[in-house]
Amino acid sequence: MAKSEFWKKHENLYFAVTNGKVIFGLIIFMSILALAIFGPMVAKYDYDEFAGPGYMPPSKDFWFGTTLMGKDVFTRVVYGLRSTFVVGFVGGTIATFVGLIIGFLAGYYSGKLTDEVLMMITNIFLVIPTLALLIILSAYLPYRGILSQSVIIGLTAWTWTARAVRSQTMSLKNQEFVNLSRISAAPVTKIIAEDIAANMFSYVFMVYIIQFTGTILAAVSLEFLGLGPTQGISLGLVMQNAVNWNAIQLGLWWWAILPGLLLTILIVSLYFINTGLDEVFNPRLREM
Amino acid sequence: MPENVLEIKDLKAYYKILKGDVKALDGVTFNVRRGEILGIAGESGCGKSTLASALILRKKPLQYISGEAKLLGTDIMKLSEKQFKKMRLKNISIIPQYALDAFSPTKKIRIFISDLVREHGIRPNRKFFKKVEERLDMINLDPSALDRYSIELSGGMKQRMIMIISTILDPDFIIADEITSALDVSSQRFVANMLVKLRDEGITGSAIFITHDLSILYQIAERIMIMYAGHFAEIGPTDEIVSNPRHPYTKALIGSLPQVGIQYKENRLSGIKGTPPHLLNIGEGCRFRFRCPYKTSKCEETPQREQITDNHFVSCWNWKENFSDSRPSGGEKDGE
Amino acid sequence: MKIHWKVLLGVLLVLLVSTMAFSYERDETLVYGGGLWGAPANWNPLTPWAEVAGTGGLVYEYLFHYYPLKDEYQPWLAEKGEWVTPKVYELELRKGIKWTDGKSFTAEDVVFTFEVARNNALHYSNVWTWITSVEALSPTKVRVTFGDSPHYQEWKVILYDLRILPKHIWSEMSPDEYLTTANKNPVGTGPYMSESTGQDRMVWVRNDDWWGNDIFGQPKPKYLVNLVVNGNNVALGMLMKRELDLSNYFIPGVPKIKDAFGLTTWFKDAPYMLPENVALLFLNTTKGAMKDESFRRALAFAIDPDMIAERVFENQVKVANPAGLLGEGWMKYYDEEVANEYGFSYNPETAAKMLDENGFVDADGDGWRDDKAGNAMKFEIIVPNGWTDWMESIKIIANNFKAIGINAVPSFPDYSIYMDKIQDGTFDMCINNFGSSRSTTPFTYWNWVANDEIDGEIVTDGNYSRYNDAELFTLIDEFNVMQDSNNGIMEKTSEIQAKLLQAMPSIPLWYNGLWAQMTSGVWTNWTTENNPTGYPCSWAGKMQFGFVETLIKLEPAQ
Amino acid sequence: MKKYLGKKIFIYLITFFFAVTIDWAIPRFMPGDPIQILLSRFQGMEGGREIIEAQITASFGLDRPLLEQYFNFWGSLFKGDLGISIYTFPKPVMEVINEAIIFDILLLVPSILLSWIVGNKLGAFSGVNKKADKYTMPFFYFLTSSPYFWFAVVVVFFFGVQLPWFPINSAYSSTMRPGFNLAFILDFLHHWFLPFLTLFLVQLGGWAIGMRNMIIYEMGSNYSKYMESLGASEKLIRKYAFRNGVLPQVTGLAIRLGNIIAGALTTQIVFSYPGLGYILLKAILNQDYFLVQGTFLFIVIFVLLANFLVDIIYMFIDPRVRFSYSGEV
Repeated sequence: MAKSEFWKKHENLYFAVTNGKVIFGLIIFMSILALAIFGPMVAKYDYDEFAGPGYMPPSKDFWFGTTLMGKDVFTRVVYGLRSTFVVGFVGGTIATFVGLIIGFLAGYYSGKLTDEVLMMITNIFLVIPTLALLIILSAYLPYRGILSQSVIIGLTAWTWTARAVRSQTMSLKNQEFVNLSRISAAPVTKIIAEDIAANMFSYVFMVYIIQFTGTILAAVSLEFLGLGPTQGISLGLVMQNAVNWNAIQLGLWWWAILPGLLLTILIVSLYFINTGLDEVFNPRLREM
Repeated sequence: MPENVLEIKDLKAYYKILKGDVKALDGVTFNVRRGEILGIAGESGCGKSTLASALILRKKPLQYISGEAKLLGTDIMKLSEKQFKKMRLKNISIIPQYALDAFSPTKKIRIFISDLVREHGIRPNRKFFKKVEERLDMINLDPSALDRYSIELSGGMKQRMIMIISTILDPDFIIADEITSALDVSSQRFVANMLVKLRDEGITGSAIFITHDLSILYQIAERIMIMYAGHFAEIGPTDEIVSNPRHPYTKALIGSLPQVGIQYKENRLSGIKGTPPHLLNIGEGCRFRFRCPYKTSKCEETPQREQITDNHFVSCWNWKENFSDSRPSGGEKDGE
Repeated sequence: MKIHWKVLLGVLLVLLVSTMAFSYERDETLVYGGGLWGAPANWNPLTPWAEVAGTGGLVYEYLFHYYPLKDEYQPWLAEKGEWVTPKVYELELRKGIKWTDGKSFTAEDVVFTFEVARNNALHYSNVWTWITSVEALSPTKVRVTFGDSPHYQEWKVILYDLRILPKHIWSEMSPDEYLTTANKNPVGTGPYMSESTGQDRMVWVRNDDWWGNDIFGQPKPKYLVNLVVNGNNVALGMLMKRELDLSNYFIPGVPKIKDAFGLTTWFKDAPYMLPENVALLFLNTTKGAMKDESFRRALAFAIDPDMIAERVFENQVKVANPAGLLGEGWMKYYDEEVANEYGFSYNPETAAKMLDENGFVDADGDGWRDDKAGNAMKFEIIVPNGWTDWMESIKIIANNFKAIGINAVPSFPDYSIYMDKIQDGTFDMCINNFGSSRSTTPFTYWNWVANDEIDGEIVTDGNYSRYNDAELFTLIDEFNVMQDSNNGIMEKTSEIQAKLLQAMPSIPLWYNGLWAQMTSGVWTNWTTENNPTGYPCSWAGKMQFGFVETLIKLEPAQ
Repeated sequence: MKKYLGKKIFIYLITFFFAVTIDWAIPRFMPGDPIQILLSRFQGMEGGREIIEAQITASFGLDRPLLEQYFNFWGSLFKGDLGISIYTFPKPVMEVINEAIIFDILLLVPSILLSWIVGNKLGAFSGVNKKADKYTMPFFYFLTSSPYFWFAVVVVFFFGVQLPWFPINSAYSSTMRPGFNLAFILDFLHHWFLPFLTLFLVQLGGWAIGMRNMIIYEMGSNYSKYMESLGASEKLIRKYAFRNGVLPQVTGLAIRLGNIIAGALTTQIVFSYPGLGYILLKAILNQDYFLVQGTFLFIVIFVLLANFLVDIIYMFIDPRVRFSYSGEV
């Protein structure tokens, strides 16, 4: 690995956009995002309206088929995707933010009391089984909206980020750049600055992606348990309905399986972006 | 003239990255004689560590381009990894600069050594470890260190342990790559002398001692080779290089040494302004010309390797004009 | 590490074999579900709301069984019972009945069962407000003496709903245990005994020297396995594989696949199921426009129950009649004229008209009707979260209301919160059916939808509408103290129906079915419309309607 | 080393205290009245109800002052008395949980261990084998991305309904008597397999990916370079890399335990498999204070113990912890 420009941000971006995994992931992610944004516009029906006869397999009128009662699965899914994205963004942001603050502080004051206390808190939250906690919290909330859901999840999901960011912050002090500088012959200070900046930025970005997926997964689980938003529609709810209304036994695979498949693909795409970026920001993986 | 253990001819190895070639080792020629310690010096990025990697372990993106490197007569650049593996540790070995994390943290040293030599078909029995312990004793490390994890050893202990392990099979040729840079002055001295001792005991054959710190080389190297920005600059007997350098860069290096044995911060060269050029896709011409006070138009061409005495070579167009007659070292100390 | 691979392989191997593992005794076991909602834990006949289904009926028996389809009483522990005078009811008990611990069953047990409620607060303690004494005239004769106004209607219920206790056991207990004991090994007179329990099942074993064997015949299944089936989807899966002989769950899709998988239902075609109770939309008459009779009636016209029956229930339910009455026991009092005069049917135009006439118009032009004073109206219809069929139903209802400009939103709080809201009266509208189960007398229904226990902080005994009409309450009480022979009774019941329809505190929507799907893999000769051998209902407290009879008539499949 | 353990234990104790307090507080400061729920199931005769309420309330101690309730809670906690379940009245919570927990353990422990072992193996393999990696990685990502319950649905759909090979509900056949006879054990395994498979596969993906990255990282580390320079075979280097790559995976085990349990919960629901998960949900929907608290507490304790176990194991496999104490390794 080579010379000083290498570490400049535009260089990383250059690698990012040339990285197959990132491209692949982005394309899928974008198209699903588009589905969430424009889907409801193109959907012919309302998500709760009886669009047609029940038990209809996918067709040109009902792209994802219809439910047992004749609701349009496609419409339900795209509306559900919307709330999924909202939860992901809001919850993910909160979790990342909290995690960063605590992580940075702890890392910066590593070894000092602040660090000890913060890590103590973090570790406590780390071992408490989050979803069990979430279930209890949600279960006792009389009315749950998408936002309250996102917030609760966000506020319980930050722990590992805090830990990771902390150790990252500490390790960045003695980074590889020392050896690199040997052959790249650029002022070390400059390298440090760019190196750490670039690294931290990329790191935060990747953390965000993971938090995003984590939040989504937690949310659908809650929704599937019937502890999701009490109003509106969500992917987890669509799947819960499918299970409750015997979609599996009645062979309505388009209702039981498609929504989850879409969700899974969404998350896979995010993972791809993440690994791609990891390779970009972490040369060791790239050369592999 | 004594036979050579290693003969390098016009060796080129580049880092191939997306944007092109980083010509970190660009046509270097020299020999290492049996039993000698050859010091290789230069600033960071001069290609000396690249030389080490090129000889022992070429990992992507570092790639062999051309030239030859005959170790005991066989050109190791042409060998397959499989064939070369046989020579490792027996014929060629390395004491790496990253001694501090050269050990797997989860294996006891003894296990590590056993696994290693077993790979070379040697049974790590009591007899074998007796030998190991003798050598540890020689560098006054307590044999109990064998039954420890690396994290239980201090930096200096690790460094010494590495030296023993790397030379455990009495290699004919060993590369000591910046082995002192991580240490404090006293242990630097010790480690350096260790290397000599190993040689004198006949445990190792010849060695190249790579460092950015000339002062060490005074004491242990028979000959010194200076490199600059991937190019060969000058090679010759230690005293000649010190007392009568022919290459302006060598001159600067020597000149920047107020006193023998003072530890040097890397990358500081009080002698001359500026930093070495970036090696990415660098073109023809003497690479020192950008900083060279004696630069002439001729320097736009890459200088040839010229013989001064039968074992003193330099590659500079103007060496005759500049320093034909020897001067006391440190002459232009304040050439700032 | 290799060892782990071995383990994995081992497991897989065993599993392959295990796919051939067979279930023993299947052919003499009846597997059913629908009446058990959690790990079986309580066999206490004094806490019928918490008892494991079968505690009453299989273990503890009743004086009579009641056959809702014929509206007949079947003498059970009692051989006969009759009013000797309008104030005295005499029970002749069967001879030779033994408790499963060998002691014989006598009049003393019956007397004790009543007496225990006299000195302790039990759910039927209030009988003592209108009974004066219960005495044993002989080991097989019990006389019940009533006060001035016997609650004849309620008494009819007690006859088939009171679980008779063994005196020799319960009299030993300390009274504070009556409500808290789990009564782990219940001793009754019934055809089955507790055999074993699991997280998700209750297993009953046949009591082979049951007194009824010679009178009614012996129940065929040696074992009854009552499963906690977690959700109708599981039930359906099990039915498809014939792992379940009888399912008492509401199962979407049954009409679609019943023939393909050979499922038996009471009726071969729609509505497939017998009506069991009526689902009503309760309107909180203490709130805003819903105080207004005409408004409530208008809503009744706005709802399209056929849509619900068809879409949500795939016609597994029938739309209710305006009076909400069902079953022979009630229908004999159903007054056609009253229904025609004050009844209602889906008709948005009428509904809109009624609203216009009564001044519920869109005053501010926001597209929603406002109340008479011109204030905006917004209602919330609630059902428990997860009760999917009801959730869908109120979505439809909300749309129906929307169609006539009434702003109502469906909402699905968790069960507990739903209960809180309907009990403390903070709800607007809700669907409920907890007290509308078919019985021998419409009194139970009317006394549930309209009773005077609405002054307390919370309302728990029905009348969630908090509809306050002393006149109506009196009528119902008067009906309670009438004998069926009383010739004024028709008049009385018609009045009650008329009042309810005019006031419309709650709107009868559809008859929730007695969900029952049966498979013939192991047992045949199920009770159905054409072969009414019993009543296919395993729900708690309803087995005296003919569940045991059903078991007796079962035939092992060949 | 002592310090390491000491600190851990301290944290766990605090966590426990913390959890117990939350556990006690949440249900009490949220809406809902269990007595009403309990009674609402009861469609009995006219009147009589109020008296019963009073009695039950008294016997449950909900009418006492909060603080007293809190201390009673701790007190009875150490007596192992978690109160009476309302939802399965009048069964003691302890009993309900004891009956359920075995199913969780039989499902969780094997799936966690096996997926961890197999996952690491596979991950290490695709970490060093670039060709295989191209195909295996997306697969691993797919596994780890799928929500447990969705994966369960898929499994049920294909292996329970389309190909009715496996039962899709409960832990053993309705006609089986629990007992140590082959028939029962086989029947149990038959029911156990699909839920196990679901948990196993979904977890597998995560472990595999983790190990893949670790291996790549370790293979690039200096000690690998050094060994290679001295002529160690790739095999040996891999062995060393794996040994070191496993360490973070072990800590990962502790960290992800909570999620795995949650996954097991939803999976149990799809398969309507008995266990804590299912109880917790039912208890919550029925606002069964004591059962909710008990279950949550058990999950926490389970996680804490597991974490502690992992810490101890870790201490033995990572000398760095033993000789130089450092918080995050």
